[in-house]
Amino acid sequence: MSVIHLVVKEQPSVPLEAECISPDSFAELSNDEIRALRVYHGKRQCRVDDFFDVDGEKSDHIQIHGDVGRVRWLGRAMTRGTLQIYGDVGMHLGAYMKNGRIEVHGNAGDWIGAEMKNGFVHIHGDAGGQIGAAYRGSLRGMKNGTIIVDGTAGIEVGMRMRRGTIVVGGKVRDFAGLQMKGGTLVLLGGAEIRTGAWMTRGTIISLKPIQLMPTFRTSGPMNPMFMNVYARQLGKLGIDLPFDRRSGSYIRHCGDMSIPGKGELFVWQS
Amino acid sequence: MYWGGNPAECHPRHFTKYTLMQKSKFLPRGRKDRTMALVDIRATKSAKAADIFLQVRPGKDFEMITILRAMVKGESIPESQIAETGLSLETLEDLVARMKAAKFGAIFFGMGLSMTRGKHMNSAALLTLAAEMNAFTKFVAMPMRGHGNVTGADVIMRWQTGYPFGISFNRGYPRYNPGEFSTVDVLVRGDCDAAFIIGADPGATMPQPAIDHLAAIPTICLDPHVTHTSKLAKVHITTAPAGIAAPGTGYRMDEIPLPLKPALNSPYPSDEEVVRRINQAIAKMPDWMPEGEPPMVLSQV
Amino acid sequence: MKITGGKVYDPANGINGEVRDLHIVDGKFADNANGATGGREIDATGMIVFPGGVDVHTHVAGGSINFARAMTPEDHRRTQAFIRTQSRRSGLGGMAPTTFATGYLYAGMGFTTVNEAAVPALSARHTHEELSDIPIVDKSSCVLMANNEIMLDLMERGEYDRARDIVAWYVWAAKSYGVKAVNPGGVAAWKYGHDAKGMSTAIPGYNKLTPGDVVTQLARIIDDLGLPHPIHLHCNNLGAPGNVATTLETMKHLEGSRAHIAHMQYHAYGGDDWSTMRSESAQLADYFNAHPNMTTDAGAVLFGDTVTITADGPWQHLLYKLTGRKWGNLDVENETGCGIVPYTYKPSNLVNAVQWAVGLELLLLINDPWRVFLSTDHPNGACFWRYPEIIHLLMSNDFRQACMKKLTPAIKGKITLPEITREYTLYEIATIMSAGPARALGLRQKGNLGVGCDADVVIYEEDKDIERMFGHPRYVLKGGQVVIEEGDIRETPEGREFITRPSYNPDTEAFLKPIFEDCYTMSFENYPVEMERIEHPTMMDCVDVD
Amino acid sequence: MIKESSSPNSGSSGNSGNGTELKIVKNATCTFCGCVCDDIELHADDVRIHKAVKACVLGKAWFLNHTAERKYPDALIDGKEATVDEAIEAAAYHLYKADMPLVYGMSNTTCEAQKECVALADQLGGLLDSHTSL
Repeated sequence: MSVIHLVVKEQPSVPLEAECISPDSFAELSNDEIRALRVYHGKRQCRVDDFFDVDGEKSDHIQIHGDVGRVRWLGRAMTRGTLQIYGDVGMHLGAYMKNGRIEVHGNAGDWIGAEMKNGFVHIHGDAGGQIGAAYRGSLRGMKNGTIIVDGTAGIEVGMRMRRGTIVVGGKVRDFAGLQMKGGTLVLLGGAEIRTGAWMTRGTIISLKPIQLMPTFRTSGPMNPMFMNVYARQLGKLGIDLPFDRRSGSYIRHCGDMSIPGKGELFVWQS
Repeated sequence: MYWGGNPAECHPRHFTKYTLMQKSKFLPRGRKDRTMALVDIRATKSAKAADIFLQVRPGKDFEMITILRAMVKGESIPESQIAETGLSLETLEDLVARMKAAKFGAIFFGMGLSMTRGKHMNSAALLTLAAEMNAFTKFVAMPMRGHGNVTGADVIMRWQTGYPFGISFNRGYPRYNPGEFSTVDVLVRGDCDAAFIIGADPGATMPQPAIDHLAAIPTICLDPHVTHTSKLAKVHITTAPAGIAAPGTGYRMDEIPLPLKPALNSPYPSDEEVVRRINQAIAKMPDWMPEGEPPMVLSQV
Repeated sequence: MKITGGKVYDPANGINGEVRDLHIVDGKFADNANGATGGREIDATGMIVFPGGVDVHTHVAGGSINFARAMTPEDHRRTQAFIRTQSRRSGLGGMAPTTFATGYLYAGMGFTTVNEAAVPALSARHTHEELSDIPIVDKSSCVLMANNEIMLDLMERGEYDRARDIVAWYVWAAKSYGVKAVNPGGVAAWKYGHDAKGMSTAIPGYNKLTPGDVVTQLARIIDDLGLPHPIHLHCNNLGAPGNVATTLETMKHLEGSRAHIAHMQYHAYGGDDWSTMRSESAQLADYFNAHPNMTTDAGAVLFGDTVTITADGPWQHLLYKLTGRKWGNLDVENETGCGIVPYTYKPSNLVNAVQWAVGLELLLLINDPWRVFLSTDHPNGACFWRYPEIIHLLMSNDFRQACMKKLTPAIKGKITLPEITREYTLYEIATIMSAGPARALGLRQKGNLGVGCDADVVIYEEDKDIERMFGHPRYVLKGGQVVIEEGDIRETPEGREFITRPSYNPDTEAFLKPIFEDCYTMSFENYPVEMERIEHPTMMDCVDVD
Repeated sequence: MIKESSSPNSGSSGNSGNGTELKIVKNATCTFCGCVCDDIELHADDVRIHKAVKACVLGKAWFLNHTAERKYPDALIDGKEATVDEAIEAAAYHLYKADMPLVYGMSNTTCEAQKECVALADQLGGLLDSHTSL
């Protein structure tokens, strides 16, 4: 398997928009053509090789080495291949993506996997806000796919998501699962406030106690069957979701009653 | 209803000119025909004007509005949950009853709501509550805009670019993303490499990292005074104060434009003239966009 | 300047596809004999020449469309972006285009004049600011009057002459061209959560004044004042099943007056509820055909996403409840109100399917193309830049039949469209998109290729693909200037604004001032829009109406 | 720039007591807060506004604290006094050179200036934002 390597040679002084750095656009291009692809340094139109050394060609496997924390829209709408980043990465990573895999060995910015349709994103460090969310004004966030963040995440994680799974290892900030319409949000490290606010459907699972919105109804402890299924699925991804009633149980809360919604929020108690 | 605002001290004529005191065709007794509720984290001067004052615990506005949304629809919320907001079930039941009984309800919300934790979602919550109230009676909601002509900026940006604020023209056409293109975020991250500041003094009001970035890049400042921003700026130009010595138009918070009638002649040029001359000077320079190669449109997929 | 060899369609002068040369001097059509020589010559051989399009009813500027822009950032992101050039500002198209883009999009499909149909006087200053930022096209506007409480109070008291003076004063204060009436009485009642549906039931808040009275008197006032454009009427009960009865009753109230019925599609329904809703366009067209005092525009619906905006506040609240989507509401003191709701018309939805058919039926069943005009009530039925699709539907029965196959099966028996075989000719299209609306607006210099008229011309390459042909004219000239050429925007001149000044009793201001100060929140002196705020104002004279 | 209204019920002249003619502007508009009251009566001489009838306490301070005096230098470049022409050239140069310039503020200014600001951001290919986003 051939891999295209991009190594940061020049740090952008203002944000760099590089939606062309994506397996779909690299797949059929020669090394020269990849180097010449257009990126936007603020308002300036530049070439990929103004900022990166490029090694390799014609492949849908890309590795980026170095700090790309100021580089936005990497892997935008990608449908295939892999994008591996060794370093921090900027906003809108994998936004609108349809398939393929993105792996980040570092931290990531806001809007990761925003409005994605399918695919897999794994951030080994911390992430920003609005993961898998809907862009402003849009009614639908991610439609399917999986996003895993090992570290913490920012506000509005999974905002208006329809389907798919988001797992965050560390603590998330306010409004996780805001206006959620479906899918699963797993919070291994708990959350700050307003989790599940205005949700209509979907499932939020928290392994740490969280502060609930006053408009959620508590219906007592239970270990639903589907948790076994989730646990098995997530186990394959290296995530340990408890479901054994000998070690504890989930308290189920429903809401948000202000909508009124039929979302479910499970909080683990060992 | 006023929420998170203190009109008695910040918009002193709001009560007399627009909301409480005016006698009108359908409310001939003026103040007597009206009920005012105030929601805030402390009893400001405005509380004296109110029939009901509801003291919400700081940072609990979003929860309180969401409870109201549920109660308006007949959902019952446990007293213990309501107590978290600093209010009682009885108080909120009374409020909901009064809201439903009103012939025409209006909610004005201030920065105590829109600039505290939750920010735009707090405003969204109140706007949604007002919308949902229309299932029972007529209800509207409006932000209490602060200084001067901030409404005009909002309105003009909307008709010229489609968006109210937080806009990027980096690709030659307007794009919008608050958080990404909004000024505090841009400055704190150090995204921009020059700044043009007009009719504002971020050097006095913004977080320190933002101010530090403004000082580090070429900042241009237009103001009738030499401000904190002017002092850290590369270039300051003194201009005539709008509405006092410069003519033009200003928008009221309800998006009604009004003519500005200056009483003084300023020795300084107007903002309009200076910005136009900067535009003309830039127009003489070679265009930044390479000819024949327009930027790619980054549209929704 | 000269345009030679084109097949000319100029209904105002009875020219139907004859090959003619057009001469242009100083932005107007000239007689060849006047020595119109020099300048550019456009060889239009084999091409089709129309007068520039005129939109009699659209919403492109003002508080409501600007609210709609703020409400739909998701649409701006997916729509056509106009990238800035050294000679042209950037903009965005879509459901609620930005002002600059509005000019580019209208001119891009050959339209050179638009009538902003709904201006609250209180935000007239704002509307004119936006209108002056719409490049290329000429503009006119109609001020909203049918829910102005000062006028309603006068009508209630039977003070007709005073009401007439007040209307005239408002037209001039707003620097408007015509008068729009929206849901007479209903929008005023909406301030208290009510509506006014029956033509002969007193308006809530009034003892005896009915919507019917308002319609009759306002139409008469406008004729008495001699405004070039008659009452521009949005009837009561818009959008509701069974509302054809209200519409017919309204039309009876208009006998003896001139009237333009806006977006008739929304007022032509039978049935008792959403499940039994059906088309009553045939009944309405019959009545309309027999009453030459009226003109109308289709307010046609096309399937897809749009945003609905109308001064009809109560209707918009209902639509919000039906869709469960976003809703914006604006109340304008004691003058009017407005609601904004994004909406998607779907062929699988019975109500939407009926609406789609009714718009086309009216265009096909009203037999005089001089009295029914192309419109989608932009952006309500669809965006204006989709007009070429409607032209295609009108010109091709085969296309209509093919489109009908996509409608919900429940549509059977509820519409007349399947039985209609009429196909529009180019001459008739030129009538409904240009000559007719220009005449209805009283703009004699528009929609007319005759000597002395404004040299607004659109030149198409003949194309079997009707949508492509009308969507991509080869040349568009505005006032003799080539603004569009081969799909490119060449020039973006500023447009003009048409205004009119009806006369009113000189004591009107003295009468109005104390009332005004009682019920408005701004100063009387600051209320009228100054002439200097109008971009290239062009005064149109009032006319004698028999 | 300032015109006395010719309409009979607005605008008249008085005497300030120190010999200069007082100009009276009726129905003036106050832009201190979002209320934008437009019923203020201003009494002014050549230098300052003496009276702002109907204005609230904030509005009065707003009108009375501004003067037509030359209190500040026309312009400053790097903290040193400069002419407006020099400052405009410098401003244009720095904004033009930037890869990602920001245009911000627009609260205390006229709509006419705001339109120029939008045009500036459009022409620069920069960012544009107002107080609202804070």
